[in-house]
Amino acid sequence: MRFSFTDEQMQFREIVERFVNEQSPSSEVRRLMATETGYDADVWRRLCTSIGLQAIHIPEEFGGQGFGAIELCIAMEELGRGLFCSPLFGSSVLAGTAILEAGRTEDRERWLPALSSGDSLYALAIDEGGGYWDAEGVIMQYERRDGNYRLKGKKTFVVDGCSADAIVTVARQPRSTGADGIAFFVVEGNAPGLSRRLLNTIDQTRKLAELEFDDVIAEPLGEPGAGGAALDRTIDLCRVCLANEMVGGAQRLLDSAVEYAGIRVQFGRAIGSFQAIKHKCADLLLRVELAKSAAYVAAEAADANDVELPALAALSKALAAETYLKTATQTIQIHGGIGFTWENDTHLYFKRAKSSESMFGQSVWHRERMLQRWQI
Amino acid sequence: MRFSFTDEQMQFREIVERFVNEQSPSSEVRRLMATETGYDADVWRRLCTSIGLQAIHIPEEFGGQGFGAIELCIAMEELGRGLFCSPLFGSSVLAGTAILEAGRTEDRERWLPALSSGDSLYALAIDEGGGYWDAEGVIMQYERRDGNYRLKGKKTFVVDGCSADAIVTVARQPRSTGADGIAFFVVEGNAPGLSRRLLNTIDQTRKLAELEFDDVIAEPLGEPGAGGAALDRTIDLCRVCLANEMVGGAQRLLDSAVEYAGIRVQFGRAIGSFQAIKHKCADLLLRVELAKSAAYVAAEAADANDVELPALAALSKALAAETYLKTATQTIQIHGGIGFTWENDTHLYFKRAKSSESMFGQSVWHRERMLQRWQI
Amino acid sequence: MLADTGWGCPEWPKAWFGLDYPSSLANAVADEISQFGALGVARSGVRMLAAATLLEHGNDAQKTQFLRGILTGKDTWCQLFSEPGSGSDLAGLTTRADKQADHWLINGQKVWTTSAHHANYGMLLARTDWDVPKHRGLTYFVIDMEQAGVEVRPLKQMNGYASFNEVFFTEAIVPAERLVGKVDGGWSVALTTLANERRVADGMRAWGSVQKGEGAIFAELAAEMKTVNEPYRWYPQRAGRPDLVVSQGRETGVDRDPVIRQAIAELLMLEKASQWTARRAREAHKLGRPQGPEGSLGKLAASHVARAAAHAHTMIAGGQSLLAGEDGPLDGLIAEILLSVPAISIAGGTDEIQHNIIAERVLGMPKEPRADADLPFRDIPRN
Amino acid sequence: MLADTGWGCPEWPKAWFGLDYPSSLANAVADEISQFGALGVARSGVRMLAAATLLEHGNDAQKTQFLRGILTGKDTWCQLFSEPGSGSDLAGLTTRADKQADHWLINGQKVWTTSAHHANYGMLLARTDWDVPKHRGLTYFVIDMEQAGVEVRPLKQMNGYASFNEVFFTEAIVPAERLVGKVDGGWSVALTTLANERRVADGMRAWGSVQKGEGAIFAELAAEMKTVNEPYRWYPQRAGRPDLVVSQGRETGVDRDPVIRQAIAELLMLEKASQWTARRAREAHKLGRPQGPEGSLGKLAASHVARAAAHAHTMIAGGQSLLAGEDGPLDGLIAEILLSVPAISIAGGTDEIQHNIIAERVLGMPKEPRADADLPFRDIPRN
Repeated sequence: MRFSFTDEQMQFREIVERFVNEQSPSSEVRRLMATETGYDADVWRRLCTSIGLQAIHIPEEFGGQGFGAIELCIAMEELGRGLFCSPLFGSSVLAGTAILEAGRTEDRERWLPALSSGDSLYALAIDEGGGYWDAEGVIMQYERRDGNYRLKGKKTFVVDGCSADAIVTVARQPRSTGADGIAFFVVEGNAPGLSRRLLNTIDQTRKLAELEFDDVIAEPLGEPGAGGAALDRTIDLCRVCLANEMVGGAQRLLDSAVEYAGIRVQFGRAIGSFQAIKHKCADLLLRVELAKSAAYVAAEAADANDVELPALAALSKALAAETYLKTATQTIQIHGGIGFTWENDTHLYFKRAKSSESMFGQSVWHRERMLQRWQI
Repeated sequence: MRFSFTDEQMQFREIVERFVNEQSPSSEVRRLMATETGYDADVWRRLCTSIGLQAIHIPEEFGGQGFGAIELCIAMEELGRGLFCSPLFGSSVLAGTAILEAGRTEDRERWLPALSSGDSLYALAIDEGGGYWDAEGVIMQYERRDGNYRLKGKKTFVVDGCSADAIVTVARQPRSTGADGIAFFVVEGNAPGLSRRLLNTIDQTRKLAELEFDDVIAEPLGEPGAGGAALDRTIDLCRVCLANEMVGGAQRLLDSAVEYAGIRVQFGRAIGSFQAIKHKCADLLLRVELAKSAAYVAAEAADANDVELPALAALSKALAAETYLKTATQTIQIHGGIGFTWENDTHLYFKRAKSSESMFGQSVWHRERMLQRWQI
Repeated sequence: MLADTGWGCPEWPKAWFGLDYPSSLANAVADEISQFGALGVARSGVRMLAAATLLEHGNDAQKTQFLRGILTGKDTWCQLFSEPGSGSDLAGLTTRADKQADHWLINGQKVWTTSAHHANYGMLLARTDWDVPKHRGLTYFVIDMEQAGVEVRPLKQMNGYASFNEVFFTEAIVPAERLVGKVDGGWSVALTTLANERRVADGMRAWGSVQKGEGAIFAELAAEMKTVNEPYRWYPQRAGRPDLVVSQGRETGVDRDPVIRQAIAELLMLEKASQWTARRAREAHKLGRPQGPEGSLGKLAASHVARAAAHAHTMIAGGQSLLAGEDGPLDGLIAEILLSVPAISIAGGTDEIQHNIIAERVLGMPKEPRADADLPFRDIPRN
Repeated sequence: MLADTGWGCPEWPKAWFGLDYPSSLANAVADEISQFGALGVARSGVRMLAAATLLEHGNDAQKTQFLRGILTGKDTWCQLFSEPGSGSDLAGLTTRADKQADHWLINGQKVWTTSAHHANYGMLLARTDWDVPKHRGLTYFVIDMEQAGVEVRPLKQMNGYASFNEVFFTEAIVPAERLVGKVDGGWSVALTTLANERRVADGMRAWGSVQKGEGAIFAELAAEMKTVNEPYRWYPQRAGRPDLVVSQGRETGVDRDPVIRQAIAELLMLEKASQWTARRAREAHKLGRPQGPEGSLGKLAASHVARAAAHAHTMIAGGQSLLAGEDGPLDGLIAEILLSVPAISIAGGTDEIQHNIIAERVLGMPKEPRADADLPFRDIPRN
């Protein structure tokens, strides 16, 4: 582990940060969260052409930039900081990683270039309501009939599932259990028998969908039945990305709390001069820095293909989730009444924190997973 | 439930409080905690003759005062407040309650008058190391041989076990399990085969002993084998008494923290004027009052023989334990360096809080017990 | 009708639609009002605060004019104290009242005003002297809300409801005879309103979540209020709805999970202990005993309970906890709880202010050196 | 011998037993010292603080006289800053130094002094001017501990150890040439000592609990120090000994309990994240990057870790957690942990002070209005 970013990585961060600041003021976030797709196609296009974020982690042979998990996580942190509304998480991180992890070379050649060019957006449909995104939660079975793989079942919590051009999904061999018999598939968004519904969630800035597969013909991604390990690793990588996104949001909240406490005057003093507020902020800084350290270390582990990845992914996700929610709650408190209003931006982050808290499983589950990975 | 004390009860509290204040300054506590027995025989004698605390809850027909659990808990709270070193908890509360709950009339007539007169001190030996004081934890078996009941085994955490004149203990019928086959016995302190050893504990103000029964002849207390319910009820009553003792100690700690914060000057101000200290104290007050409410309600339930007693005993014990420890920790913190010194009295309460935290089982165990009693 | 029998508010003076009941019955109002649970305080509550304030500080003309309208429910009132620039620091308000020949001119802005959109009268606290310390330059008025100079705008919260209003005064007019108490003596009058507000709130908390009203008058009123109070339907959710935790745990089956069970247990312990503490306070009050600390802790305890409840609800709902509306558990009620609980530690005085009050007034701890206590208001730094 | 080779402390100036190594190696001292873990700071640590201070503020005569004795370990030093009346508020100290013809007369009391009982020299901060603001009337001296006017009394802690001393000065004498820096300029000199103290402490925390030393010099010193440092044997326990939690859980078998597992996991997460945060700070320092916030959080993080560890140890030990000495788990080590952890959030600056420092210096939040900043010291209220 390096425990530090390279100069290039720090410059990359600045570039992304600048783009987010320029393109995603809260007015934009508010406009987009009210739309169906939840992002601005033009801005996304600009982001693809200018920085190529959509394929930052895709190997060059598939048209990507060939960077690693660290750069991807840097991007996630900055997007999270600005609550940037984009398909990056749903399409590039979730679906893109799944294709990289589960696909054979021909599958990658088949699907990744369009993702890299920014021409196509994908979504990843794994969970069926349990919320853990693990193999145990995959109940949908695939069936092989007259040369086709067919899917019948329901998937939920699908990020950007309604707006994606194609869906990467997971089903299991009939009569298989656990990690055995797991198979990845790709389904075109307009495939007959696929119905998609936007879910009503507490976080309008991240669109989730419920998909119904009614005997839908699907193309296999990787060797059907052998996808268990890929599923595990895919979600671990996504946990790390989410953890980094969360610490970005938490940092922004803390900044806003400190700033407001510095200008808000009560009893003839800036409220930031009262220990009740001041010590809260110091405590939040500690929590945010601890969560950052975990998120960064997990990103390094992901980048280095470290055997510790599963444990560190769980640790960083759990710590980031607690920290983000705590910071959001306290930032509302520090703002007082105004922090509970719709005009104030704090609630946008609070809701992102709250929805991220449960994504891929809650903290209790992740702590347990961490211990098991450490043979404790 | 009345949710208030009667005028008589409040007067009784004042009497006990005054006695404790006069007889148990911290210099006395420190002197006594260094002794073997851990209490002052003369002071105890005075307490017996003047207030009759040793038999407050013993029915008049057995020489007691015939008051109920509420009065006993009031006494416990005041003794806890002053960290009064006395045999009340070990002898009157633990052993006395056991005799009342487990004994037949003849057993009570046999043992209680000497307790009521203050001539004898008893101890209760139940736990064998598990720390839960429940029937499952009773492994020692009794054996009936040539007309005598004989005990072979080990008991620990016996309050005042070394100084007691007689030991009330619990064993089980060979091959019985759980609440079945539980039997109470009384063993004279000088019985052949009984060896007693003072335990080294973190709380010098409460003497605990380990007892070894090597084929000791014991007198049955109640119907041998039918003691399961009595055991359960005995410990529930003792939990309530301990909870009340703990809130007394917590209140005293809070008082001392508030007082010190009012006189200790740093940066030209009393530290109590800093929100960091002030808000801590307000938070502690809330916790202490909540714990008191629970302890008082549990005392009422004990007094009224309410079916809710087991759940309320568990609730009050757990809440008092968390509150006492939290208050002790914060009181040390508010005192700063001096609060960590031996001269300062805070650590005496911290240690009592720490030892009480684990007595009869820790909070996690009590929370679970509460839920089960509520069919949750 | 009922109002005239005196049974509407038995503890009021005989002269004013009351029966001179002993003050030990004062809680009656609170309890009765609390029967509407969260609904009550929103409307009928505020009205009762006006009544309590006028009974103590109003002159006979004002009592004659307003009390009956309050009791019969003819008039709706709102409280115009808080301002964007003065939340915790209420006495730092800057809405001005300038004396004219026979009336006062009001200019400024208020916020967090419940019911302003359908109130006919407002209890207004405004600054009349800027050259004295802040508490000493305030005056209390009854303002007619239905006039050109008063504009009411709804204020939307993060949970989607709009329960409060911003109220803007531009050359609004208050006739001289609508001044309550003395000029520059408004702070003590406001304290009466606030004291009653606390009592109502405590009463409600003591009752826990929404309860059924009893008696004709409450039935009518409750029905009528159902529509009026739509904006306040989330108030019970703000308190975390601990009452739903066990059933939800059973519903989802996770109440067998040992870790979640601990969270449920911690919540129940906190909730019970809070209720018992409130009961202790009420019993002491009934017995005419001096109020102990337990009487001042209700609001702070409510914050703890609400947070513990939100935590338990989140664990119990698991992945579903991010779903809202008809997609979410209990048709979105859980989501509404999670998005409403943050308000409990702010509304009606933040937890920080509560800590100050408890430490200084109950524990008698030293006050902070005040930057603003004795300065003329115009010299105090402000937003 | 080693001292003269310059390898004892390579970052010192060549002129003074050093090699002029770049300051980026400054951490070396801290790291090396930290190799003794808790032992180091108690004795050799304090000595190194004296060296660092003299190197920066001492005159050549003082360097000549003291540095070699420090490096060779001949002399033992103690730090005489804190007083009963001034703990968090160090600059509020009241030990007085009064100028005589050719020496200073010292009167007053110090406390929390480690090693005072076997130190030959003390770094003394005393008040020389009472008519200026508190920071501006302090002077820094090197005092000879072996004299009639100095009385050292051990101070016993709640965990039974006596690691600190009270030091009483009655007409104690400091020759004029033992003044370090300028008269009334002692505060800035003391800041150097404190800065190095923080660095040593951070270094130790970064290393976690006790570690083996390497190299001859450390081997010798460690052996020699073993006895001397008996009073400080509990320092690692103060940090909660998270390193023992997993093994104890396995030992007792309760590491299968889902609720206890959560407590263990929470501790491990906190511990790892704290270590990683310290590593981030050190790497940034090595790369010569400006220190980020992560560098200021070590002490506060240590408190959180210690509390979480004590909590986990208590749950794991269960009923046994109240047993001490040979009756207790790990021959009383668990009990020692539980009775030592309260010190972690006090010693070397309370958590409250840490919060202030972090909020004001790192987050740049506004300071509190100071009652004592600019007043002459004698007019400031004090204990």
